[in-house]
Amino acid sequence: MIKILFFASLRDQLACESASLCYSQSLKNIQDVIALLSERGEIWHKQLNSASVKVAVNQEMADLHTAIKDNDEIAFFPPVTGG
Amino acid sequence: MIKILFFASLRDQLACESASLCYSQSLKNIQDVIALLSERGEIWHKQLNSASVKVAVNQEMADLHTAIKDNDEIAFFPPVTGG
Amino acid sequence: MSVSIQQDDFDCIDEYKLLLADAPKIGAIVTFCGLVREFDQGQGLALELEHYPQMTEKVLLGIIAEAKARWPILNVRIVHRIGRLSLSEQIVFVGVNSEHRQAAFKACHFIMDLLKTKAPFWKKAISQQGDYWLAAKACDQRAKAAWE
Amino acid sequence: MSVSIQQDDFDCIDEYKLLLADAPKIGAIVTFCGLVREFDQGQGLALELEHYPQMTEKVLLGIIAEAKARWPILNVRIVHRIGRLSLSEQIVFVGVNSEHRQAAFKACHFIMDLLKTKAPFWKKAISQQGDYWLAAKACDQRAKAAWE
Repeated sequence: MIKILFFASLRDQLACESASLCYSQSLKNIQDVIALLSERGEIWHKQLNSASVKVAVNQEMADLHTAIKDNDEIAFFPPVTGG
Repeated sequence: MIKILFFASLRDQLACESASLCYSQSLKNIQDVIALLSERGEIWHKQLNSASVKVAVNQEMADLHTAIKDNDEIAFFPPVTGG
Repeated sequence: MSVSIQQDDFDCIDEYKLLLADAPKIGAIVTFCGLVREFDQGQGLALELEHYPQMTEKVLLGIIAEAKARWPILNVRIVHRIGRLSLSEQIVFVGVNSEHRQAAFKACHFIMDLLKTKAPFWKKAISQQGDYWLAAKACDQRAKAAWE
Repeated sequence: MSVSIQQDDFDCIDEYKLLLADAPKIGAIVTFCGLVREFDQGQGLALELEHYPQMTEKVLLGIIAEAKARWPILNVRIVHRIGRLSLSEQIVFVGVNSEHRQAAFKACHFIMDLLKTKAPFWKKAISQQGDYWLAAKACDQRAKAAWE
């Protein structure tokens, strides 16, 4: 299983805090995860393909080409605004 | 009268904390004051003509060419080391 | 060096004393404190701060490690609050101590600039004009880039 | 904005609270505190700080005015101690508040760099190796020059 988390405005727009995906070998990298999640509907497609969306794998910043494996934790979120 | 003050290591070397000079028109600038004070002895000559000595007139930084007038307060001191 | 993420307020004097404990080895302490500033022409009420739990600590410890690699600093303390914070409340504290002042000044400034652009916190404005998520600022990206 | 020159120790929390009083207009507070660091391989005992009374206040108020002209800061507080200070004691406090953090960071750093090179204070080291006046440091002149 792959655990997916969504934060802040992205979570509000998707109306989804977390999701799980069954791991399969066709899920090679973040791009594949986005493609799969985008099938959930227009809003998912639009939000996850936005140029500003950030992604982390196992709490480390990642990008579209970052490889994934079973049991990874993937998080999508907007640019950070703390401090 | 012109009041002269000495601080820190300069005061220790001259063994003098303050001095007064009678104002006269021949005392045009700081250079003249140093020349007059230098007559007090070898140590005065050496210390007041040192490249590192700083001077203030009425609590404002000054230099050899700063003009002086009666009742001014002139201070000589080494480079500052506060903070 | 330590990092705390908490809902409760913090006491600057406790944080300061922790950094003071390294005296007389240190000669300088620089601290930053960020507060909830008024917004929306007086109609702003509060900020709601959210974060990504395990990642936040990881990122902040990474920023501290980078600061330690760049400047001779002894100790660093970061406290960042989450949850609902009213106007004037303390949001974040960064304190750094060192032998000489330049290292503490630069490291504290660096840590804040990197925290602003890398640590996974998000602010929602609670306002009489309606609630909304704050957008990231280009000036924060530029401030971070200046350290590269 | 205010400047105090005093023999007595100061309490950082009082100084901090003074700067906090401008909230919610401000979003940032940066403070610097300078301490007596150990010296002479553990044989240093204390520093004796001397100053040129009226000139000190004039120079420090001038530095604050220059910082205010360069950055949008709201309030500045400087406290500098004189007299005999033992290892670990607080020597100087500089605190600045502002709306945005960059102004407070830069102004606080600037004020310290200028204080070090322009304010008429002198330090005498009291040491088991004998007492001596400290020499000015070239790095402090370079730090000041970097702001020009």
